[in-house]
Amino acid sequence: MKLIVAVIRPEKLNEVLKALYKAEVRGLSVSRIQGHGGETDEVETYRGTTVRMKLQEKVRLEIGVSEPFVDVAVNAILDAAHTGEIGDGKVFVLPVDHVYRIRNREADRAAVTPIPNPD
Amino acid sequence: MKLIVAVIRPEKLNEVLKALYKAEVRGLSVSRIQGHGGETDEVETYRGTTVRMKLQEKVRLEIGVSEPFVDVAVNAILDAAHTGEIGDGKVFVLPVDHVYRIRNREADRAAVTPIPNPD
Amino acid sequence: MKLIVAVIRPEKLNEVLKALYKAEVRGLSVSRIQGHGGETDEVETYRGTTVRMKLQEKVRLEIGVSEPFVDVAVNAILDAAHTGEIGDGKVFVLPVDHVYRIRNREADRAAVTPIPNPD
Amino acid sequence: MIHPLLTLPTLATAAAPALNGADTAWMMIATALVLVMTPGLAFFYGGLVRSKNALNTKMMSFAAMGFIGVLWALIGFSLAFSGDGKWIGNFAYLGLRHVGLAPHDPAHTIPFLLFMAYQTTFAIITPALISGAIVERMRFRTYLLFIALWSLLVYAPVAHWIWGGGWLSAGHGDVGVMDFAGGAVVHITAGVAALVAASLLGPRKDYSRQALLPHNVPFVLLGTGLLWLGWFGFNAGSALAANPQAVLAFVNSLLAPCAALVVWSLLDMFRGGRITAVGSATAIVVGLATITPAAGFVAPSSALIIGAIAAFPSYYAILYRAKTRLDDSLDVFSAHGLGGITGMLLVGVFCRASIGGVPIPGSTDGALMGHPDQLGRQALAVLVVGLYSGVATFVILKLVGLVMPLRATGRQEDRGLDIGLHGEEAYTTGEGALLLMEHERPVTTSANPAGPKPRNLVEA
Amino acid sequence: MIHPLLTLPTLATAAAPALNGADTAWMMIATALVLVMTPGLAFFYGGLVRSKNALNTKMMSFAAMGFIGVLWALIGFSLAFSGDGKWIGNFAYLGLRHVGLAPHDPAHTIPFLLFMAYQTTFAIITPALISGAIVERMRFRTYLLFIALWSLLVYAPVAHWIWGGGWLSAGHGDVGVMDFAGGAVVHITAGVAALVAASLLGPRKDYSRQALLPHNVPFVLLGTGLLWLGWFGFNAGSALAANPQAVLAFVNSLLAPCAALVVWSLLDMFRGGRITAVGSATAIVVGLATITPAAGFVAPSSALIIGAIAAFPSYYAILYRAKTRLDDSLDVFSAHGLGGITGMLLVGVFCRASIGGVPIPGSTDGALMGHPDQLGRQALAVLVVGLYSGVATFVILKLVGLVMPLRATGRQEDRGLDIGLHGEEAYTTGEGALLLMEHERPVTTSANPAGPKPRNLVEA
Amino acid sequence: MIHPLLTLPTLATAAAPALNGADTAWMMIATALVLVMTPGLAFFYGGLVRSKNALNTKMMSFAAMGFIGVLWALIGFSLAFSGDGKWIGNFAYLGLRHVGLAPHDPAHTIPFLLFMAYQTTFAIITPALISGAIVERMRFRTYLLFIALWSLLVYAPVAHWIWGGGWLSAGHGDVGVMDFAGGAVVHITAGVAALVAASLLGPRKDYSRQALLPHNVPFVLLGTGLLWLGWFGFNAGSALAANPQAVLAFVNSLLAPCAALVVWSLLDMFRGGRITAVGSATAIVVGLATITPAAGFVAPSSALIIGAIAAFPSYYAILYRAKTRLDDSLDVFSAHGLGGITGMLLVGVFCRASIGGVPIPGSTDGALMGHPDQLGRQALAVLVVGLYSGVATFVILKLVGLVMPLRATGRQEDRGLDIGLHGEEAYTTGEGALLLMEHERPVTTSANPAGPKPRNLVEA
Ligand SMILES: Nc1ncnc2c1ncn2[C@@H]1O[C@H](COP(=O)(O)OP(=O)(O)O)[C@@H](O)[C@H]1O
Ligand SMILES: Nc1ncnc2c1ncn2[C@@H]1O[C@H](COP(=O)(O)OP(=O)(O)O)[C@@H](O)[C@H]1O
Ligand SMILES: Nc1ncnc2c1ncn2[C@@H]1O[C@H](COP(=O)(O)OP(=O)(O)O)[C@@H](O)[C@H]1O
Repeated sequence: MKLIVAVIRPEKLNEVLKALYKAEVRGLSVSRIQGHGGETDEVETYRGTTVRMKLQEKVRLEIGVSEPFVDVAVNAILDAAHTGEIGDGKVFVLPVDHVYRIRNREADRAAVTPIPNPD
Repeated sequence: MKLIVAVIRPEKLNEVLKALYKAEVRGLSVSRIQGHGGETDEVETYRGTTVRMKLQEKVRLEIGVSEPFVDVAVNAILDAAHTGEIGDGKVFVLPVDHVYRIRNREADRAAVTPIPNPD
Repeated sequence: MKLIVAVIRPEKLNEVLKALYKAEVRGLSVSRIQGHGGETDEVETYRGTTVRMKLQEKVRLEIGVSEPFVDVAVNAILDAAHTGEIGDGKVFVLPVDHVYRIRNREADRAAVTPIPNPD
Repeated sequence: MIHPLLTLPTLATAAAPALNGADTAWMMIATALVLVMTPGLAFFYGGLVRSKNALNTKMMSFAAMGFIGVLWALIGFSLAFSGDGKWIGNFAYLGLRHVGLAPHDPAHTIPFLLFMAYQTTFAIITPALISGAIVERMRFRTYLLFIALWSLLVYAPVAHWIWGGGWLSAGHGDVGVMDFAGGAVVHITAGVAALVAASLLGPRKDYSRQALLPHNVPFVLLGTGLLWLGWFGFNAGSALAANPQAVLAFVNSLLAPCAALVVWSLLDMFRGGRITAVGSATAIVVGLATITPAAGFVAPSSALIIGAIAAFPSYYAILYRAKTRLDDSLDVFSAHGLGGITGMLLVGVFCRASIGGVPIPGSTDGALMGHPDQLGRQALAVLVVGLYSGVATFVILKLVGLVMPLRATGRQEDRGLDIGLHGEEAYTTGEGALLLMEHERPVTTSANPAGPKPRNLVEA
Repeated sequence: MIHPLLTLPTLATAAAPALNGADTAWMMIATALVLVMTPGLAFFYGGLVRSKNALNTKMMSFAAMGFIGVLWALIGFSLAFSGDGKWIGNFAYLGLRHVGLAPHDPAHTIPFLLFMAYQTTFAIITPALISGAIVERMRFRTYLLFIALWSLLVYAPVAHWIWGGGWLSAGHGDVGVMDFAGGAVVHITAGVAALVAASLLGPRKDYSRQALLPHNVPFVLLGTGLLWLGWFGFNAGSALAANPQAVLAFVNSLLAPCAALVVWSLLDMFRGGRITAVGSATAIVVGLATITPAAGFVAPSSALIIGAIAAFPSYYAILYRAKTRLDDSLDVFSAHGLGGITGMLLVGVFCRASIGGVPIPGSTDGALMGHPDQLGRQALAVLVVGLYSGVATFVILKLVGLVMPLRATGRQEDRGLDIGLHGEEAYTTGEGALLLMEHERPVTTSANPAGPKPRNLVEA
Repeated sequence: MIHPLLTLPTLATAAAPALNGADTAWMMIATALVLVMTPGLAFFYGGLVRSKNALNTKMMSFAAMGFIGVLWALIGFSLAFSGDGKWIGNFAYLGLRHVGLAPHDPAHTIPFLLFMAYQTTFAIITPALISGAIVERMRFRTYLLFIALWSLLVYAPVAHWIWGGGWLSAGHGDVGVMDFAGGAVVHITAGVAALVAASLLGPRKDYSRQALLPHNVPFVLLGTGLLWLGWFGFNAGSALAANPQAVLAFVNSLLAPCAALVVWSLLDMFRGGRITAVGSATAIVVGLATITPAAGFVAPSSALIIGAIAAFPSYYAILYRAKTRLDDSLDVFSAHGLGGITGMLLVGVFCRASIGGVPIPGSTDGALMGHPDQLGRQALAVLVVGLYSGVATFVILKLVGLVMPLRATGRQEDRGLDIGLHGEEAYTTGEGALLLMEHERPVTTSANPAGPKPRNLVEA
């Protein structure tokens, strides 16, 4: 099993969700973060205080998948989140030792080898 | 050392915190996220715009533990966060290479083997 | 490649960002979280309801780096985020299998061995 | 509110009483100010709940503006202010018939329509006050039905008893209760109803197991500011003219909450070492509720004392209530009910037939001036009105409960009533919100689209 | 607003018309209330957009207070309210010349300056209303130029036609349109301009591809509360005195939105099973916009009916509009344009020459009383004003578009206009904000500091 | 505020001056509006700080309503407005003795009590203004003690000098300073005190090392809207009647901020290319503060010019201040102090003995009409009042500092004063909040429960 952590543009979230849905990837978690990368900083002014905003709004996705779905999911994200402009974000694939489903305590080790090709 | 990442229902957070406290697990980090899983979507309407809300409010816990405490902590979460309804969430256990404590720069490699059975 | 996950004090964020910038670490993601550690709890009162706040505001950094930069980055954080008081936070180093850049689909495996010493 | 002549047969208002421009101007603005109390209340209450119920809580106030506003104009006003019945008015003003641009009463100097509009704003906010007791769990439609019935069956009769020439009102020869701007009519009725409603509905699922904290204290303070502003209209407008009594009520409505705020802050400081913002907001409202029945009858120095006294019962009642199983969630009884009771009783203590040589219409000398009899009348009114509101609220809710569920479902309560009952969120980023075409729109919440059940990849 | 005598030569106002204190007090407060509608609108609109555009949206209202306020005092007021031209006023009051502390018109009882100030608040909010149609994409400076021109070329003339003694006004012998507080002058002009502006600018980039949801519904409700409060000044102030007609307008401004709110809630309930907060806020505004032209001319029972009727066209227009490519983002036309049209027409149906024996100045009997002719005049005004505003707005925007871009850049739209056009964020924690020394400050946004391009460590 | 006769022995007010309904109505509403400025200020200031200090900042305004309100009614009012002393009043009105429902002064047409209430609202907001200079670091109880003393030792005497018949007031034969609604009494006293307080307390720990940004700019705009609304009561109410001078002050309070807003926007545009929301809010307040002393004395066209001029000193002072170590955090001096100074001086330039033939009570011709002498008197008042407030504030704070710490602890400052001093958070989800039983409740913050120190599992 792997945990895919993806940082994308907020305006691309819905497209990514749709792409993952098409790829039959269902479970995922989303959070608002701020990122710093190669993008131009914004300058803001509040009365006499002028600041350079080093951080930009991004969305972080966390998706636990079994091995056969890693590439499917990563590719779905890479396609759907892509604009070609600086700031598109990154995808990390992390190893996972164990996964548990809280609802029924399924210890999902055996679960890492589902049927590789979706339905 | 492992990093336990758990996604749970917001209304279960306090119970999980108590359970972890009982299990003598102290350090942890919590964040508000939104998750998509098997739960029924909500439909919302704002004037002429009707939307299906794919994401639900969840809470994400991140807990760094040494090996002997992995199962203790995971079980505490699985018990305390459980309702049996769809949407209870997941627990991931990730491998960790190193842990450092910022306060005193303790490089906590040696720290991964505490007394296994909590007093 | 490694993913550095650091939990620090919010008021130290800007110093950490500067330190990472000096260390030539550019890409990173930041999020607001709440943490529980050794710090004293706050007691709050809302009319008849008195509560003990187990969680404190923290900031979480997520930084994907190639091996030669792991120590540089970790040290930069340990230095800049340090106050010596309880509540300074933790740094975790997690293994990463793959990293992708969404903008140009660079599969950054080959990328994990940049020139080790920063210019 | 003083209408000593309201009990004269209304047909006898022949002598063409004159309109007064200044009084008209004042009463228009007073009416507008009282109306704005309801949005103020929406923010006061709405800030005290959790964000997932912020809209539902606010909507309980806003919907009252619509539903009670219309109902009152059509029926309620007539029930409260027509005829010379002891218990209830008649249908003379049904649908605003005979409610015109001339003063209706020789003692009035403003159009009868303006009097009606002013009363409408009172009729709106009173049931909205109750909502604080049953937030975060009551079904919205049931709430609407409940307040509609309550408005007709509790508010209108009690308003008639005390202000409309009924058996408790001064002119009627029977009792002569003094309630300047609604200590009994508004605050005791609503406060006791809150108590009953909270008991009947039962506590919120998480009550006393989890901390249920205010999601937005600035909104509570904003609501407080709007309430205080509006309360000047509420209390000083109850003189129905821009006259010295209005000024008296006005000044007292400034001073009493100041004093309540100071005492409350000191109590906070002695108890926990810290002055709280939610406490301060509460103190202001308590001070205002308590001075309400007394505003036009007591001297400003008495108003300071009344405000100071007001803090005690409410402060300790709120502390005590939180330890019980009674989930009067936003402490409507402790703030408004007790405020109304304290104020009604203190009227009997501090009221004055004249102040600085200026006679105070509708007032008399109270216990402090050696006339304890008014205190008895006030106590009677407290008892009767409290009892009536309690019993009637109980009956109404029991009846309504036969027709429809009182509470939202457990799932709606968990996810929040905003999504569950209104299909909206107070604060949203729009993330994860997929546009739905019209034909896809379900009447209620919908399940995931059907089709080949996807394998959840992390599972088996 | 009734000024039957405004058309007399102003020099003839010799007979030293008397000031009235009550009217003066009322009109001061009415003016203050109308002014506060603009911040109210800022919150109503500002809550409906996404947080990244919250400030820009609010600034469209706030800036109008400055730029239109000054422009109107210097020029616009003179164009609208001087002279006896059919089409437009003259420059008699340029720079507030001859606008003094005496009443200007024998029919007035308030200082001419106060009349000017009152009109200023109307002139401010009308162009601000339009902004709801072009939020989240219009360039801010272009917007400022646009509303400045629009105020002089659309608002001032139409105000002159109907209120300033022009060809549509009663006294002029030509038409005699009845528009008490601005159904045509304010709501139709702004509503149609909104339609044209939304078409010319085109939809937001994400429109109909993403869900664009209100980021702060409590702010929408707050705005609604402030708008309603201010609208009492808007409608009842249009009597220019604290007289029975003001009271009539006041009461109608209370009842019509109540009725609209009830009907809208029922429509919501029948359609989706749930009463929405955004819908309720919209209903109140629609009820107020619709009663605006009628407020001083119809009986309160008619106001209830007008409010109830008002809900239908707007409700369904909003549903329909959302399915089209027309991104009138906050439905300015459906709420204000249709409200104004419905109200203007219903004036012709429900208006009354007298109510309960009290004659209503400037009014006549309408269709329901057997006189359908006024309805024709009202329909003419709707057509003419709508057409004029539409064409003129089109021309102004086309001309402005030659000089400067109408829309913000795509990147500004993506990141939000707050950062892009104002260099601010509505809500910020200050995290990641590095202080910039004065010498580093660029005039616009700046690139990353130069220097040895850092290797991005995760790359090659 | 004009009370030329206040200096007559108050016992001589025999001729039973008549109450006027219109004036009474107007002054009640004006008083309510001024009161609402304090919540407005709470939001203006509260939006400008970081969220962790949002409540503390707001509480500095709200608490003033309680503590200063009571103190003023009991003592301060008497010190300011009784007797004919040159420097200070006496105790004639202590505890509101002799403050009744009749006018107190033959020139007045409203109850003396209403005058007192109106003055109370001024007394409340003035010390609250200072709080903007010391937000995010001052100990709350120390603040309360400070403003209580300041109110009695600075505000009351200065009010007496200029408005209460003291040595700077017109009737006294000495000086004859013109300060219509508080340019010196309110804005200079508070502005200079802010300067001194900020210096004495020292900057916030993070000041000039981190960016300290406004957490909620919409709240700043909301506060601005409420302040402007209330300021109509503040300025136009200072005529103490609904008369032409009130209208003059009203109209000027509309026009001056409009002009200030336009000029500020242009300055913003020239400097940074972008019009800012925080800047616009500031501009409105600066325009209002500047017109305050002049509102009833200058022509509306002059008000436009004064508003336009007002923008310059404040705009550049704010830019400059931010580069210094002086942490007048919300620029109270630059906005209110400089506004007051500019306005007081410009009174001497633009004031007029009559406008359009209408004589202006309490006014005279200024420098522009060829009489530069008033300018001298105004300059003297600026100097004397500024100096006095500065020195007295210094002494008060030094004394207070002997008794208790001025600043919160460093840890409280880090975690935020809301939690540290009030035990509350402005915005909370309640997550991680464990209910505490009463017996567990500590008086101050508590440590973790004792017991076997848990091994932190990641450690050794
Ligand atoms: N090394 C990294 N570790 C963690 N997050 C990163 C890293 N690099 C980029 N990000 C995230 O991705 C976002 C976009 O990255 P950026 O480098 O600007 O894009 P690009 O890949 O187009 O150069 C950043 O704002 C940040 O949130
Ligand atoms: N594969 C996954 N990766 C990351 N988060 C997940 C995953 N599956 C579920 N989650 C999180 O858990 C929450 C509940 O999951 P869900 O699948 O609905 O519960 P259940 O396990 O009861 O079927 C989701 O809202 C999401 O936040
Ligand atoms: N084991 C852990 N797992 C995850 N986060 C932790 C862990 N321990 C501490 N943290 C985070 O670090 C923060 C500070 O930790 P704490 O233990 O109080 O500091 P210290 O290291 O100074 O003892 C906590 O608030 C929490 O967010």
